[in-house]
Amino acid sequence: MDWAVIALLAAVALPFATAAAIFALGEARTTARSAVNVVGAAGTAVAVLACAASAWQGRAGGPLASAGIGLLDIGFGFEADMLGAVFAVVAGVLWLVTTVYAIAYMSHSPDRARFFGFFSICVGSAIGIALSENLITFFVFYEMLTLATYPLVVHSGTPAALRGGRTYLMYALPAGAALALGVVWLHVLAGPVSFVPGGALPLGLAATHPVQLTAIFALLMLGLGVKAALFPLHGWLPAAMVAPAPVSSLLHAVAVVKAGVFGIARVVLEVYGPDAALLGLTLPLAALAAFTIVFGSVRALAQDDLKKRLAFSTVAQLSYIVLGVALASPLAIAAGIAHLAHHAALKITMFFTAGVVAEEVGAYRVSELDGLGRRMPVTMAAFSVAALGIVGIPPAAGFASKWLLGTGALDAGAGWVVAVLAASTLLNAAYFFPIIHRAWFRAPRAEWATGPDPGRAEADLRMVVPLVLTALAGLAMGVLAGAALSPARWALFVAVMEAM
Amino acid sequence: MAEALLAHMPALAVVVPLVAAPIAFLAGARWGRPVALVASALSVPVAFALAWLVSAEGEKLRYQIGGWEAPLGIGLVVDGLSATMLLVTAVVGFAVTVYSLGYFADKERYRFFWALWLFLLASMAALFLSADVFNLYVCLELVSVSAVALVGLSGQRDALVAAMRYMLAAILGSIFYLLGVALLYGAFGVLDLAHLAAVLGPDVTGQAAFALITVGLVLKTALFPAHFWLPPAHANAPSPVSAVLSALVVKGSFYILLRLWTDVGDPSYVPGMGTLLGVLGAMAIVWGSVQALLQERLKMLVAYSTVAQIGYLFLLFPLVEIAGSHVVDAWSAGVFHAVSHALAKSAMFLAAGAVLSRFGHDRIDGLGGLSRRAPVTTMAFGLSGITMMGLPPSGGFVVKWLYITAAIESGAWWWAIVVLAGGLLAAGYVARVVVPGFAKARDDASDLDVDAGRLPRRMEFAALALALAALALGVLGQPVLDLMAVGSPASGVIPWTGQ
Amino acid sequence: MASVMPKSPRSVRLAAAALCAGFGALLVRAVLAIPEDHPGLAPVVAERIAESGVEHAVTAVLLNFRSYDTLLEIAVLVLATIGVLSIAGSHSSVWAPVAEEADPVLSALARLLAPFMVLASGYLLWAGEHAPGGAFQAGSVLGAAGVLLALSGYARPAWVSRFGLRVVISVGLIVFLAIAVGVMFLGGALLEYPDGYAKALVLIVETWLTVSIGAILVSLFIASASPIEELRARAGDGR
Amino acid sequence: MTYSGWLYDLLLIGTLLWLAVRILAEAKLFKAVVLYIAFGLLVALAWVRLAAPDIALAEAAIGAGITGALLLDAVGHMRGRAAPYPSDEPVGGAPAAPREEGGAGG
Amino acid sequence: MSQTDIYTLAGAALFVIGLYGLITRPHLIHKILALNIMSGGVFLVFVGIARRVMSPDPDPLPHAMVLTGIVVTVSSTAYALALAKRIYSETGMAALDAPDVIEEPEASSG
Repeated sequence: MDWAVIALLAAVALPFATAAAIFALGEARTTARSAVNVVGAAGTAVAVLACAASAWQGRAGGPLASAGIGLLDIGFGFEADMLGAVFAVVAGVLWLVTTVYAIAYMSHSPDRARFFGFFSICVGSAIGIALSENLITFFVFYEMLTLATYPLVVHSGTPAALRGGRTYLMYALPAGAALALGVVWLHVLAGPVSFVPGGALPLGLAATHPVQLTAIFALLMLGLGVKAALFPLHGWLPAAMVAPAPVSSLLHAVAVVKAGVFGIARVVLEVYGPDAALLGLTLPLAALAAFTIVFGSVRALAQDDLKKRLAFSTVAQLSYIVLGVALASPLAIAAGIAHLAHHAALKITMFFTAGVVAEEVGAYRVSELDGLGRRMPVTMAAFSVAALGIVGIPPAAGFASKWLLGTGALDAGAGWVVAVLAASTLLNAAYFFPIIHRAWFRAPRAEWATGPDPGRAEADLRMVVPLVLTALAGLAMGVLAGAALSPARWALFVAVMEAM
Repeated sequence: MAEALLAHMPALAVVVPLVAAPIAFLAGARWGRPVALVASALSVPVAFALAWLVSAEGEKLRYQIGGWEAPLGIGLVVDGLSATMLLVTAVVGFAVTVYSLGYFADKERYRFFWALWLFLLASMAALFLSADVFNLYVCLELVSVSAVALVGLSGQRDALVAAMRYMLAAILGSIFYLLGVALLYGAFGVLDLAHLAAVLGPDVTGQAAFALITVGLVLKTALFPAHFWLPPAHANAPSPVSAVLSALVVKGSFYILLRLWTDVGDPSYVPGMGTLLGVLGAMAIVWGSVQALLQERLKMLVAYSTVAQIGYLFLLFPLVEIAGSHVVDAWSAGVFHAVSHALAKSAMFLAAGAVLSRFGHDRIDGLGGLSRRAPVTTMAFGLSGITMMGLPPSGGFVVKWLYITAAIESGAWWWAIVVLAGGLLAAGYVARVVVPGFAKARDDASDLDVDAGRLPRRMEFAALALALAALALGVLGQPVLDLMAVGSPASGVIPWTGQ
Repeated sequence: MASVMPKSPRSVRLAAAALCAGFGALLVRAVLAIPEDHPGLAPVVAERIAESGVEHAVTAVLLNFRSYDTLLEIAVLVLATIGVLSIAGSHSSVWAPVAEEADPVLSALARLLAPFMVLASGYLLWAGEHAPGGAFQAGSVLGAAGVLLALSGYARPAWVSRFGLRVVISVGLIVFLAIAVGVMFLGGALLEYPDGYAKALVLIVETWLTVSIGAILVSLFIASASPIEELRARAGDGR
Repeated sequence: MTYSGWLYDLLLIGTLLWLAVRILAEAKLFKAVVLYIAFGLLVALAWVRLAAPDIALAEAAIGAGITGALLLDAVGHMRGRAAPYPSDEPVGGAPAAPREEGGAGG
Repeated sequence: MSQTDIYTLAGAALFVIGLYGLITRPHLIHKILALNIMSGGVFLVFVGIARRVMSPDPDPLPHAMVLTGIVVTVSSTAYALALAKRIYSETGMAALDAPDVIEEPEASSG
């Protein structure tokens, strides 16, 4: 086996091995467990980066690395391709950062073995989703992710957590059933479906079976739309904010929700390809995404709970990616793929911050953040950078996404998207600026000045360093958007292949 | 020598536990335990050897007892189907034996367990190998009497009444079956399955015989609406027994149905029968799941889950009838379900039994915080729940996949809806158990005794091992699919029509 | 004693009647359609009976051609006996001599009849080789003799311990199994009697089966009989 | 088949069916069991008619004999009451149980 | 109508009578009796079929099967009776279902 295959298998297997080790070590052996966790996450990060390297090497002639197990006539297959590498790197690298954060964040919480074990399974599932070679493998990991997330949502065991978990399952399980039906139906109709840039449907199928293909598409979108939080399937995401901060950060801003949008990208670009537009499926999807953008932003405005505001912001931002994919012009696709990485770095920073704030000063609401910038300036600076990035203020990464999306939309002849972008940007600003304003320009809450620990006090370094790093990453992705191997350039490369 | 041993493997599969049973009876309360452990451990390599033989041969093997050729003598037949079922019996049997060594700590009270248990294992092996319709009747009686005796073993009131109900249903089923055998012999003059397949024709007596046999076996398999005896029997039996009843015993009578309707005849032999069985299966899925959602006791919930999961087995018949080129998928789905459900359901019952014997009760609303108190057991239950729901990666998912494929391919998409709806309902009843397990332990929400001692590890890990095996089937299931396809009707030829 | 006949609800009775009518109609059709001229397997049996070691066809089928059925049937018997023991609990009269307050007339009659029944059993066993009879009939008669003795209060000999009782119950099955497996070492299949030995082996199996079926049937009866305290209580009722 | 053979068969079968109905309609269990033993002996006669003396012997010994003895013992144990519930008639000595105990599940 | 027909029909009738009794009679002893009557019916069908061969010795196979069946039936009957007795000892009842399933008891001539 050459290095590329080893890296591919390691990327998928290491998180699961880490999970097994964590479960085996049990609750009591904290140090050993943390060590295993960090080592596993670091190894995974290296492996996904190696996967990306192999994908880049094979960018012209197809992926270098593939592997699989036969089952029935489909089998489980993996490969490190250009599109998958984006999501794999995002999930794998951010896992390492999140692990460090979470070890500190959860240090006083009970049931940590269970927490970190399932967390690892979630990351492994996300990486599996990223590196799946075919729709079946994708589906297998997608459902694993569904289940493995549940114990994390209900982790605290409070009635609110259990309610959030129930809501989550009420959405996710029927969605899984719809997805299963769609996947099997497509398999019956089109045979084994591998992901191929430019579409994988047999020639002429769209002409002979348009109704069935449309129905399958609808089922697939129903199944994927829940995790992608497309309106009206988004309701679980704000409810799931009862989960601990590391879960909200990595899973509900990155791994889980982006598994949904990534799946939509796979299906639209690498299964249906041009047939999606031929069958008239992309315009409704784009319209739905556009509506979700506006809808999510408006709902975010009304939230006082900080995590809920962030959650609705995520609902809106995810649809940028869907919109880009659905518009299907090279630049728009590039915008979507790039935003997958951009939004990940920016939003995880904000959730990290929300966790720190809740943990350190007990503030859960936007209205409780007055003057926080003076108490924890580093943390709030990172938050502000990320917020400005998402609003789309240059040079942070969000601007690059929006720019690409706008031009891509114009290429695709969808000028109305520009209006959506403008409205969204205004709304983004409207729900983030007040937070920034309160943090920096309002007087601090009185008890912070008089309490036992007055004045400036950052949180544990193991929490602050990760959020600073992710904020810097978000900044760098924007500043260096034109550099080789930046997410934006990478995305452009993928987009050109997809649109061929 | 090794060659001779291999040639006798089919007989050994029956003889090993059958010889051990009276020995365990003679050996008494104390020494019956090692006898059972050795015999059930030996059955595992024997089953693997048979599976290997069949795979290597690529076709059915026959073993003629007494050296008398069929139709005069009785044959044992080993094809992919019987080898698969034997393998599951051996693996589940061994795991349950290990579990039982911990469970029946009160040696004197359960001194007859080991002999009855070995008789059950022997009779299951005999049933899965028999190639003779009358011999199958004797096997069925062996299975029923040993299973009922195991249900009633505890001597508690509910168990005794459940055993009686089970006994009456089982004897009634046997009588129906035997009447069918009489008519088959009357119509065709042979008892051997292969000879029967060769001479089976559209004959009123033959059709009536098939119908009667089906009624009898449906009763024994507890297909809705003949499931009335199952939940009390499976819920009130000692937990290792519950595990084997749900995992293997109901599959025994289903296996004979499968042989008759897909190997000897095909579902169109009696018009409408395939659809009828499928519809009853669908009703079983819905009814069993809804009842499981309403139960107050964990073991009752698991037992009703069995009622529901039995329904999936019977979806095979209409789909085999109509699935055309995808008949392989439909047939494999049913058999694979028998396998994966056997592993997962035995894991569930063993987990439930671990809860019951550790905390002294199995009321569902008193299981708050279970995942903290008994993490391995909760994990075993949750993982086997994944197979019940048919979610990947699990054997249940492969079943779902194959059924939906067959349903869509044959244009009978409503069966796909049934399969998917059943999965969601299963998620509902599994969640009823697993979800409170995550609840914060509050004194008023949990009846779990904090001071309850630890269980023997082998009990918890026997359950976990079976649950993991069910899960592994979803990824590494191809060898099992290959094995069960050897010499199966799924290879495309329906014998009696010669198509 | 008031004689009250409880009945199921009318709806149940109607449903049962409908069900039975349906099965009845099916059965009448099926039974009348049985071909009248089908020889079944009788010709095959007739053709091979010379190899079986016995002259009587039914015995040949039971103890050679389909001896596997018989083996499993003995297993059912032993199994049911164990089941009865497990239900009866440790207070069953199987562990102690049955009621001593038996009817003296019955007792005398039993003692008179028993030797003849044993003799009849022996005859049936011997006859089974060429005429109606055989291990089952012989064993049944032997068992009936034992039950009669038990009913008449003839106590189980003291030397039959708990272990001894277990041996009596399972010995028939064990011997049968030993022969079934033993012939495999001579190169045959399970239960395949080597050429020329069929007659002798069938006779050995039959003899043991006669003894064991008799013993099992008696054990089944005694084991299932009511606990001794209850017999006493019943006697005390003045019944 | 001869005319008398016919008549004999029909008479035998008629009696068998009548006995079967009587057994199941009989309120007194003791009487039902005695009728069942008679039924078994008549079935043995049927076996003789059908040229199955082996079965006739076994039926007489096992079907009527052993089964009959077991049934009589069981009926004695239950005091021959056809009414299956303790409420119908107080029974001295037999432990009366709460009603709900008997109806487990179903 | 041949002897085979007469006896197989009689067997069918016993089967149906037993089935009706099994369903409608609540007492366990009655149920066990009903099952035995059903078995007797099945055996009649077997032996009636064996009688098709009108030589002095009928088809021996059904005879052998019935002999096996008789032994199996007495085994399960013995176990069922032991179970019934134990249930009666434990619960004072000789039926499966609670009395409320049953209609008003009617007096009968027996």
